[in-house]
Amino acid sequence: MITAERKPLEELLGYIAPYSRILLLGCNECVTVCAAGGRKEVGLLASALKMAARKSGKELQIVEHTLERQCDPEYVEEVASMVAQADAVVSMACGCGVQQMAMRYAKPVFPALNTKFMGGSERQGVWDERCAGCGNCLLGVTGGICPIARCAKRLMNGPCGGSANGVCEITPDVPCAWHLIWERLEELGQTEDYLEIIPAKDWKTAQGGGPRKIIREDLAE
Amino acid sequence: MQKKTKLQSNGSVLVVGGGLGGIRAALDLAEARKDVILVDKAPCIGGLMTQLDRTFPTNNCDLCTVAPFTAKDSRGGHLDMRGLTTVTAVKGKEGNFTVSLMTAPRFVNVEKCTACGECQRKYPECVSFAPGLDPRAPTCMRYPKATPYAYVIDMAKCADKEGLKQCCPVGAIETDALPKVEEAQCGSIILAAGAALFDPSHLDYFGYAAQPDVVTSLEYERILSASGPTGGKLLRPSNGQPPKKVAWIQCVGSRGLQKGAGAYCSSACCMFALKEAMVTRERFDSEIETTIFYMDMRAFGKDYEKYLNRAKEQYGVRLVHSRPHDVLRPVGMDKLQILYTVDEAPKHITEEFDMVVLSTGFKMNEDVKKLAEDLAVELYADGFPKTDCFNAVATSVPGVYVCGTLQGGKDIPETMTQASAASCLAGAKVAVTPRPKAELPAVTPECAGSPRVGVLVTLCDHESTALDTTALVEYAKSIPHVVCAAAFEAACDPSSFDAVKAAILANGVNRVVVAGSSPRYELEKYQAMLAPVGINKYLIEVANIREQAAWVHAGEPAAANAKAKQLVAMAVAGVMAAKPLADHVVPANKNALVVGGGVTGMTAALELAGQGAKVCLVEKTAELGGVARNLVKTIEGGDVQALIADLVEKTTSHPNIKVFTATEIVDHSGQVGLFRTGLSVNGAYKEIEHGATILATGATPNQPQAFLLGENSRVCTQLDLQKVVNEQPKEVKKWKNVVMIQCVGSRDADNPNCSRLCCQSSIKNALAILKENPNARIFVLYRDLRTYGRFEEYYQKARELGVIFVRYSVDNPPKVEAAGHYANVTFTDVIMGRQVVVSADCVGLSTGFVASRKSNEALAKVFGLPLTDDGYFAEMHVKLRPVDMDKAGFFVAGCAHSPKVIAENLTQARAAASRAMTVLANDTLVQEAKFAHVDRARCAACLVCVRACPFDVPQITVDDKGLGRSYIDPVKCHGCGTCAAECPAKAIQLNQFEDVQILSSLDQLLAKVNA
Amino acid sequence: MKTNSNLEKVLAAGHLAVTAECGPPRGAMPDKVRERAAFLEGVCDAVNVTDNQTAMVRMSSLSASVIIKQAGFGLNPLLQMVSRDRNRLSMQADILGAYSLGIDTMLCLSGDHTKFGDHPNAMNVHDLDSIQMLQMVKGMRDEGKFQGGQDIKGDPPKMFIGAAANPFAGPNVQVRAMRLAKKVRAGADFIQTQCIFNVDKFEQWMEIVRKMGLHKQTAILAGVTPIKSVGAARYMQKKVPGMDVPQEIVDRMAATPKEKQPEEGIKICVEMMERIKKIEGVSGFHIMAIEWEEKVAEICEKAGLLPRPQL
Amino acid sequence: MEQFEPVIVAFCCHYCAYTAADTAGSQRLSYPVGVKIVRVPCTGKVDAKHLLTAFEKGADGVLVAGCLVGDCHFKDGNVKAARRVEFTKKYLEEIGIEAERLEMVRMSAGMGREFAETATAITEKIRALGPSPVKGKNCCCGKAA
Repeated sequence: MITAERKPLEELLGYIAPYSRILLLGCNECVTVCAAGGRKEVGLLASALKMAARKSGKELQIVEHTLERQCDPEYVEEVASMVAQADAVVSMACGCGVQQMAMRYAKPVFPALNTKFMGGSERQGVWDERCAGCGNCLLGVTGGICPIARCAKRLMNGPCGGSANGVCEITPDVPCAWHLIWERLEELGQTEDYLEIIPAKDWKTAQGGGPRKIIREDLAE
Repeated sequence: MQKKTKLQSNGSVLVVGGGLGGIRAALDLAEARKDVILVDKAPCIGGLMTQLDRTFPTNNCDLCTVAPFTAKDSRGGHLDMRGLTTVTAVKGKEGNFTVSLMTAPRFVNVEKCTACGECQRKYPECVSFAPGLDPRAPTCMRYPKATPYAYVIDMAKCADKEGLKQCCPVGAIETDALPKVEEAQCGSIILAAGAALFDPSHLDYFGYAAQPDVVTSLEYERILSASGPTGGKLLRPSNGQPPKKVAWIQCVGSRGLQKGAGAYCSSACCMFALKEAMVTRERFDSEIETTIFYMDMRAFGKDYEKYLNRAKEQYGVRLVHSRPHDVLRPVGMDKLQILYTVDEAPKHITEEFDMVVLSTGFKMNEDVKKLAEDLAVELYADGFPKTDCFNAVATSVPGVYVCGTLQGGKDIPETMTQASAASCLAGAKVAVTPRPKAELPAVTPECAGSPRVGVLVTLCDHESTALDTTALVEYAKSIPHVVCAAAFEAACDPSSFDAVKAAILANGVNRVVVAGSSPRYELEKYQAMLAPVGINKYLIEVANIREQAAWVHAGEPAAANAKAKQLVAMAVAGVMAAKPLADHVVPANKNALVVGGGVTGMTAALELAGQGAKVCLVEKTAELGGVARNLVKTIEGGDVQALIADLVEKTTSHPNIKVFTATEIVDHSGQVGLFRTGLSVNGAYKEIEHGATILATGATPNQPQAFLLGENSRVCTQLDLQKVVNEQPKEVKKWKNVVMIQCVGSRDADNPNCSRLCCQSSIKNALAILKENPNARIFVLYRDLRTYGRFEEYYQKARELGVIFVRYSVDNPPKVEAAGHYANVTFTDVIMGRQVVVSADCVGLSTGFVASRKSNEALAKVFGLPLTDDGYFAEMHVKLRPVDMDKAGFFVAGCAHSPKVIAENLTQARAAASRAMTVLANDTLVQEAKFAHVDRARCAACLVCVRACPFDVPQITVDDKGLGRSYIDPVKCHGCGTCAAECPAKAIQLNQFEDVQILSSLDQLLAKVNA
Repeated sequence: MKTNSNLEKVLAAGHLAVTAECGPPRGAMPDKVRERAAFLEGVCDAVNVTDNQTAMVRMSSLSASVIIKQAGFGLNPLLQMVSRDRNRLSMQADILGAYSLGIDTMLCLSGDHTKFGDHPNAMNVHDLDSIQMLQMVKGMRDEGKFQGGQDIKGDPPKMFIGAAANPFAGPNVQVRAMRLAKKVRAGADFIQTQCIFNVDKFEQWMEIVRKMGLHKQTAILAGVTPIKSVGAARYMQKKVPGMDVPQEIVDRMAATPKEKQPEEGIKICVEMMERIKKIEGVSGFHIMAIEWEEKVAEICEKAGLLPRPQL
Repeated sequence: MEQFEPVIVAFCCHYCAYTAADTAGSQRLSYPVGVKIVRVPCTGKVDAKHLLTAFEKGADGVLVAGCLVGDCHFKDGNVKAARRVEFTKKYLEEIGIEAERLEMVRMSAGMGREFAETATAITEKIRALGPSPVKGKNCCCGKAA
């Protein structure tokens, strides 16, 4: 899932300073799951923005709405009338949703979230990065743990000298990806795999190759 | 099947007396699906309590919490209630009594009478007279709204039968009615007809007969009462002026003090006087001086000591330890004089008062005495029935039980406990009768129609002196969508609900706001009450204007009124946003869990098992018997060890009882009728299912660090002392001086309550010592000697035998010092005015009991039950529900509730069993719509609810479209709402507490109310 | 001989090789480079010139190497290169340049994370990791091809290629040895290890290394560091990830009066070198006297490593 | 000028704090009239949104009153509530509302006196802070009724 975190209120207030009728638009997909931009967070942010604006003598009119998915044009189309009645849109979707809105509507669209990473949930309320979207998945040879997303140096051939006690030298909160990979390989009896040198990565499948696109010819019209 | 079946008849239980005790007994039986006939010679039920203004220790009336359930359409038709009815003859024996009942004519057709009052206005002399002050009450009914709600004609006084008949607009008056005589088959009989009150007319020195301003405590209560002769104004009967100084004189008609008085203590009068004094200052005028002349302030009940402290400290009630000898009104004076002496000074004191209240005790009711004699029940000389020393509700005649003040003077909680205990024993003698299958009201579309709100203000005037209920009703009418609003000062009366129901139907009301006391009391009651008129139980909201406005802001009427309005507005907003919901029915588990294998637990288990319930009895230690194993005899001479042996034998051999010793409670889940509890049996985990739970975990003998206890071999507790007397009589024979010190480790800062049983235990031990060694000098150093009830007689006996009782004050406690072979006890004799030193062979400390706090806390945590401040289990309602707990299906008995003597523990055990049977009698269980539900269209299947739920209820399930969404099983959901609060998609709502309900309440709450 | 590297020659001749470290200054100060390097004259076979060491910006390793080369002390710079700061194009360009300027020995590293340095906001490039970098440099030398596959024009850059190894880091000594194997296979001609304080543990690692035959395929230079003070000992023990300083060393330093501590540190270092010398498969020493280059000569002297062979 | 009477919304759990408030009532222990109780089955039901909305609608202070730690009838609803209160406090600070206007307290059913004392103490604290900074002249409260 795509994870995100709310931007500081001050930044948002700066964006919407010139406007008074706001459409605050949540997304019921990833950002709901990571507690950043679902209906609940939309409600909280609406209250917070209204109160903060009121403090400076301004009454904001905020329409709260949450789309099933903000990164699809059909869903985004649903809010046409709401957008028409708003001066600006504050989107609580990830960057994809914000852009979908911005591409569709000729109104200012501001992101309420900082889109963080593709991750999974470690436990309730904790998400960590799992995938860098490199476009050429290595997990088959790294015991199912990605060194590109989860090693601070993106090392593809083993732990650096800073790996100690299972954690990364960057911060003790982060496990050493290669430590995890090694444990997995041991568990799977595949430690020999480790001796294979993973050659230099082809970054053009990653963002290094510019904006990427997937076209399924059978589906695409 | 049980052997007991043989004993069971197809008959009913006859309950004689429709006071609180009789009602409770009858309701317990009816709820346990036994047929009951409840008779009262009065035209309506309610008994003595209905004449009280307020009752201790809550200082409210609370009748409304029981009376509505006596309504004829409730309790599945098991309850046959008959007013104006007496028992004329009884034949047969246990299991098969034939009773003759005579019902006097009422001359009013109850079905037709609307209580319009026309007959009373035109023929005031014909309306039956109720006891009390004269001229009295605005209506002649005994309490504001009686059950049945109709007048009674006294035909003997009627000169114009035809005119009377004609005056009734609905033709309800039947001048030719005749008495009705019927016979009924009964398996057992409960006598609950109450007691009479002592009449002090013959005591010239108290001036009761001559002085209008000398009244009995019940009369004073009537004066305070809103339904009383002064309409709830406190006025002197002599001149109609408000009094400035009121005195109470205790022990009138009790403790053998006056001519005709019983030798017993009436047990309730001290608390009664404290309550009247507090209410006087609280409700009428805090400037009124209130003085209580007492001998021993007997606040021995649960938390009563705190009540006494509140009276002294918070309300400034003055307590004078003295027995006044005269109440006079010198000629030409309009004030009364009380003549008395105090301990500290021999000279007479004369003090003036405006009113004097005589705290009159109980005495046997002559009618009841006659019935008891007809039944051949053995009686004491004073007419009260003799009961077994281990079974306070069993008379000498099998199948005949007693409860309440008929058994001896007592307060309401004890009456309620005995009533349930009596119903337990009486109910065991009759069979369960099938109950018609309960139909749950369907959620009809009308429920959800456009909101038409009805507001019922149900707070009694006397509970709400700070509130203007009329203005509140007017305000309620002004709230949008409120189609009708009315005050019903009759929450205690089921028939007044007919008017409510009519108003609801007439106005097409589909949502109701009840403005009254806490929803903890009101909600369930009104849900049941309004279901028949189609009000969905979830479309009822309670505005707690009693606890949250009338009471808490009693001193600021303007604020209280404004807040009450706001609370009503909030409730209207809440109910408008509410949704109609349907309950579910599921099969109920009919087994019981009893926690605690002492005498209380075993008794409860045996009573339940005897009525066919399968019982798990769990004991923490390796042995049954509990603290009672340390006891030898009761004060009456009952052999405690024999009792334990008998209970252990019966318990362990009963086919319906499974005993688990060395067992702890590990975890618990579920709800009434469907509990699941995990046990650690000798370390192995075992799970049991049960429908009800009784806690009988006892208490811990206190071992305070005081008076060299544990340091000096001469100093011991009363428990130890008893053992020494029993086991080493030779030692006892050598003793010259014995000193007993009362209230050690009780009634102090660490343990503010009274341990209740220590006074009688020191007297028991004193008598036992004197039996071995009549020459021993025994001193009992006490603060208040609390030998309530018949214990008083043992106290008198001890005095007669030369036991020296010396009062000490808490500021000047005795001292105990080691002095060679002896322990020297130094104390001040107030009457002699000097210090005394006694070289004691033995110092017996009355150390009482403390709650087993640690284990109680652990159990409370597992079961989710509340404890009192001092660590005992808290009952649901200190007065009316003394063995029920806040969590449905949980009951408490014995010392786990508060310290008490064995007989009282066993009574409570039986009461708890009776209450538990009301649960276990149900084959099915209504599951409230108190669960969270998921809007699957909104659900993002994020798992937040799955992870947040403390009970692991939500699951992601795949629907027929293949969509994985959260599903919350309504049967398993506990209704806490955590998932709803955490759901990031706002897809979960908790029934009854939906966001829209909370937010609209908030809207109202934060909107300004136009006062 | 694969290259013209002096280090390779020393090793090939069977001598215990000595390398030492020289950190470029944080300013455009060529004199400073020469000043530091002067201390190492005649005491080592190659001078490691660090590349933005500890992620702090310094004069580039290449420039400093050239300055040292041209300073006339006869020193052989060993160009350190981290994958953190450059992508593969930039690295190859620098290798071509370095070789053109007479630099024939280099060390391929991933480099410390920027978080520890003075530009914590900088991007960590890591287009290649250190092992891929070794492959790349080896490919350039042995096949004359760029990493992208095209031919290098003219003479390929003949670098004597080194890599780092940390026997003490996680997950365990076995993995550390396996990682060494990967580096060797990727093209590491010599290895410089992390500072060794725990000789026992180093021996364990060496045992595995020997079992794998790696000591015969690459030259292992044991990293040593003289400790200046008890504070430095404690810092390395607690704060530097992947460093293993046994408590006895800290205690020994702590038991020494403050003014004698530097001397004691050097003593400890030399004692360890004596022990390490006896371990089969060790081909030399890499002396990291951080900001203490003046002591390298003394250490080498005491360890009996002087004079250096002139080949 | 009249003394500022803060309006405080107290979200009280049914089992403990609400009962404690009832106990305060039955013992006639007065507490400020501005303290208004909203009954919830468990403080675990109290949503950050309810807390923010209370301020938005004009509350000067908000109290979340649950059971004592370990006494929650639903295991740990009170602990979760405390976390949410902390989260909401951070939000309040961003908005520019003093975080101390929001407080989590815990008490048992019998603690009527504590309820009254807590209600009084928080009222005094809020009184000292003055009216809520977001309760503007043109705020929605006062418009209704």
